[in-house]
Amino acid sequence: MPINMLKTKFAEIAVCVAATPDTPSAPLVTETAHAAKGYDLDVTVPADRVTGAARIMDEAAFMLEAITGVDWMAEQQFEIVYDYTAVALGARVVVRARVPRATPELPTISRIYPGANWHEREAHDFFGIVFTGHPELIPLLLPEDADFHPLRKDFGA
Amino acid sequence: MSIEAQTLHRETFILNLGPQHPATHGVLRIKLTLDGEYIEDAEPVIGYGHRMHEKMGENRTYAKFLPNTGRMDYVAAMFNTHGYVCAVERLAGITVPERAEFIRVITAELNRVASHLLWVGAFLIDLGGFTPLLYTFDDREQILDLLEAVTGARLTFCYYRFGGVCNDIDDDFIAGTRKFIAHLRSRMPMYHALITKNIIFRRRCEGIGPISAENCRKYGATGPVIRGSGVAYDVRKAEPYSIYPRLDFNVPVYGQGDCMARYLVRMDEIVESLRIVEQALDRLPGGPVMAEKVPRILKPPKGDCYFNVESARGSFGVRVVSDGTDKAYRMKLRSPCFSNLSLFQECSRGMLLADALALLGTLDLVIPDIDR
Amino acid sequence: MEKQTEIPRGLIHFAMLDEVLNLARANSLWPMTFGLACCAIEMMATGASRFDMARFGCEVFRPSPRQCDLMIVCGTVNKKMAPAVITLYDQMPEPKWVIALGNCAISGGPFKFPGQYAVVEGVDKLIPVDVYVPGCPPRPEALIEGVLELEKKLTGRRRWPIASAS
Amino acid sequence: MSLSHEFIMGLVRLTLYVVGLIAFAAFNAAYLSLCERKVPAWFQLRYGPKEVGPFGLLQPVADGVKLLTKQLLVQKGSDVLLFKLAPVMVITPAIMCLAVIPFSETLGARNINLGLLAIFSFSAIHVLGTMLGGWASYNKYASIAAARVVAQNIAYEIPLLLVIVALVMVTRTFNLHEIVAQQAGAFWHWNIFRLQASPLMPLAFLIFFTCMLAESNRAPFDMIEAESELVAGAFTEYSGMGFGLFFIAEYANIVVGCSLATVLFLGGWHCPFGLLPGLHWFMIKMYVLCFAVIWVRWSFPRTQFYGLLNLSWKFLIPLAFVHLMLTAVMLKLA
Repeated sequence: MPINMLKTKFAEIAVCVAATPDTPSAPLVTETAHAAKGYDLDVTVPADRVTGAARIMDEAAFMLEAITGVDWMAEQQFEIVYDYTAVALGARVVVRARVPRATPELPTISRIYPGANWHEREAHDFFGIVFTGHPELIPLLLPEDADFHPLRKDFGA
Repeated sequence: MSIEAQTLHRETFILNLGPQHPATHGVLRIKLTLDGEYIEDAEPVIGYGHRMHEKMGENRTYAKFLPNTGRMDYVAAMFNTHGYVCAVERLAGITVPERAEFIRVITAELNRVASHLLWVGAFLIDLGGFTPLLYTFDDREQILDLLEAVTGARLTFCYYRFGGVCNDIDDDFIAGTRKFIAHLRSRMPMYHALITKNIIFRRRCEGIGPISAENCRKYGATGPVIRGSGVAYDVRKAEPYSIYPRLDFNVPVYGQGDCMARYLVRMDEIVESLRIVEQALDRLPGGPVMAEKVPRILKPPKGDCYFNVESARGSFGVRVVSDGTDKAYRMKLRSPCFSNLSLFQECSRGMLLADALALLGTLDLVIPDIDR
Repeated sequence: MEKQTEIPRGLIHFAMLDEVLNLARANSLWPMTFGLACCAIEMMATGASRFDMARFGCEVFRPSPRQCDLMIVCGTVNKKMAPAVITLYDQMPEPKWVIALGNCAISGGPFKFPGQYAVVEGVDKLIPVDVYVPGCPPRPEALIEGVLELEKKLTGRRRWPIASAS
Repeated sequence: MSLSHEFIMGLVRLTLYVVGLIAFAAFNAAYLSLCERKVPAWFQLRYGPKEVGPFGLLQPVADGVKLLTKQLLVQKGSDVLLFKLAPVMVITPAIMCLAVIPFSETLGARNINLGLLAIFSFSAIHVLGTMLGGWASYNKYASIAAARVVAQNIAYEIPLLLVIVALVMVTRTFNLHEIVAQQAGAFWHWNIFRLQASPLMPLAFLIFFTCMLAESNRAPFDMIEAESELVAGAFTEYSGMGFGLFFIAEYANIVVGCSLATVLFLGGWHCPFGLLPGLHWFMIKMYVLCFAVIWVRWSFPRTQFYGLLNLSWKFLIPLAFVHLMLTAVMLKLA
């Protein structure tokens, strides 16, 4: 695996994300050991920057593997995790964003990655996260009339 | 386009394919908008097999979740267990004895062969040929016999444990596996004569349902689908795990991106898997099959990790988020079929119904794996 | 207390005909091509060469519910699927039978836990079930046994005596 | 007195023939369907039905009785009259075709001069029946199948008739008895080997056989019942004996097709070696062809619909035309 090439790519991504204007907080970019974590780069971006991050990943020819949510009850936040993998490099990047639990909204990346459509619908099913601009945010796995979000930690409580 | 053609009234109708339909291999439903027999839009509707695996991952201990993993992609259950076990081991920092790694690879690759054999038969049923299914099932039963002897299950294996495997393999298994490898190798020319060289089969597969490499990337399609589109992406090579880096095997790639390419990828993978099993058997070391000092109730440290394996259908990933307790805080299961199916809507546009169903067949879907 | 009246004996007896009909029906159970989850693979295996369900004349898997006699509910029925299962059952012409194959179809199986939101806990909550075949998934032999049990239910006698343990 | 006697005898004869033909068709349907399950079972390394009666011989009886006593469902919204009429329209012509087929020199319901023509006029009706059945079902799968059956049968009727026209030019008769009589003697007298009339005769037989498969909607041309695409195609909504009649008609059509192939190309009741002509030779030839039909079904995947039409319009029809022209030229030269 061409490690150097990887690193420069990661640096580029980090620079690009960091360089986006009017960012309230600079993105957190940490390099992680693949053997310990299963991914090479851990990027945290503000919620409204996920599309920018997705665009960078798209330009670097990464593939979108999954989008998932994590309900951090204690912090009253949802974490949205985007898993990217590079087909050619065998490298894996995690992009995270956090939204408040009360107003879980962030932009969709389904225009950049059409495959994100279903993943976002699934995250909406499970957590009730609203992806603004999503073409059809209707239940995917749950029944059409489902109004519950089972993977929220307070579900059923 | 001439004016008449433009003003011609085009009538489309909606056909609801499924949830019970012979071609969808389970409870997939496809909302088809058809113009005659041409597909204008095919929207898969999933969730008819949703079984809350991710929820269950959160409300039971790590060990109690093990049987669930075998019930997602039940045709290739070993891989799901493998991915899950490895993810937890990575998080908890457990090292697996070498012999156990070898046994894992042997059983997983045998399961891949079984899964592909089942797929070949099921795909031929989609095309209207019934007999190959019974031949492939006959060979598949022999694998199941072998695996049943060591795992105790025919289908939903729950064989791997954190830190190893639950049973050691014996000489009978090794001898039986070697015999089976020789047997299946001798059967492959028969399969090619019966299926690959069949003129109707070729006509129905060559050039049908092309999927571009770009589409695979955009939709996250992996496994034989992306390898049939000319991209040599295989988790076993890209992010080597277990003992795969020490084994010599090829990743079959076909560039056409059509149904035939995906079929040939799977047929070649059967042969490659047999090679892997043979090598692993040759080099099988002695020693224990379980790591010592694996706590009964596992409490991995806080943090998250990701592990993905090359399942029979593509990249199967597990993201475990631990909060330091004996239950996972979040268990994300990334199923390959989910992403593979999501490109169906785009790729089937403008195809004939029967061709689209052939394309659907080559995606090799296991519906409860999609719905989880 | 009502006066006990003797039930009048019918002029025409259909007992013999009934017996013939039941025998015919028991020997020609056409199942529906209907797979829900894991157990469906074992159902396919039952139809395949080694177990060969065809021996009892019940291998004619019909894709259309209109031509089926037997619905093998093989796998988890979830709440989204439940209306479809009921529809399929209603679409089958009488007389019809149901085999619940596997723990999920019997009771929800491993997916039954307090607070679960997706699974119907047993298909008998939706449609009447004739034979339950436990297992997760049941082996093909178990499904064949289930079919034989259903035949016994129809004809009143077993095809073969149960082999003794010795 | 003599007239009425003759009339009664005619009536008895007629009744016997009608009963006999229906019984023949039903018996064939029953046991060909058993063969359809036993024969592939042998290909597929299994037994097939074997527990119901000795060797599974009572299996068709069980199936038949069961189908007869199944509930008949008519879907709301379907055209009830046509829906119920369609199976009858499919089965009647199939049985009527049998009336003109000479099974042996003496055995045959009717020996009419235009026997060949009668068969083709009858068999055209069954297309209409299937189409109406599919259309009346008020089911989208069935409607698609109904559209398919028309396109398919028109496409295959043409090469079939072209081959027959060429054959009739050679034999100079529509009478099936005479056609068989012309082929008396050993197998090189059969029409399939009548190379002096047209060297393409064996090919013509293959065209005929292919078209016969397509006309009787058998795999690999079973587009109207394409399980993996259209559930059960035109028969999706038919339950019980409604479906059973389609089932019987399918096998009756196979019997008619194979009988016709035997009569037209394989020398009917004549022995391949010129010995002991008779019914048994006819039956042997016919059932060998039936076996081939089953064999093909279980060996090949289904064709794609445009592949099916392409095969007919781009290959079989031109070929049949060439055969027709060649036959005409050869006849003129002879």
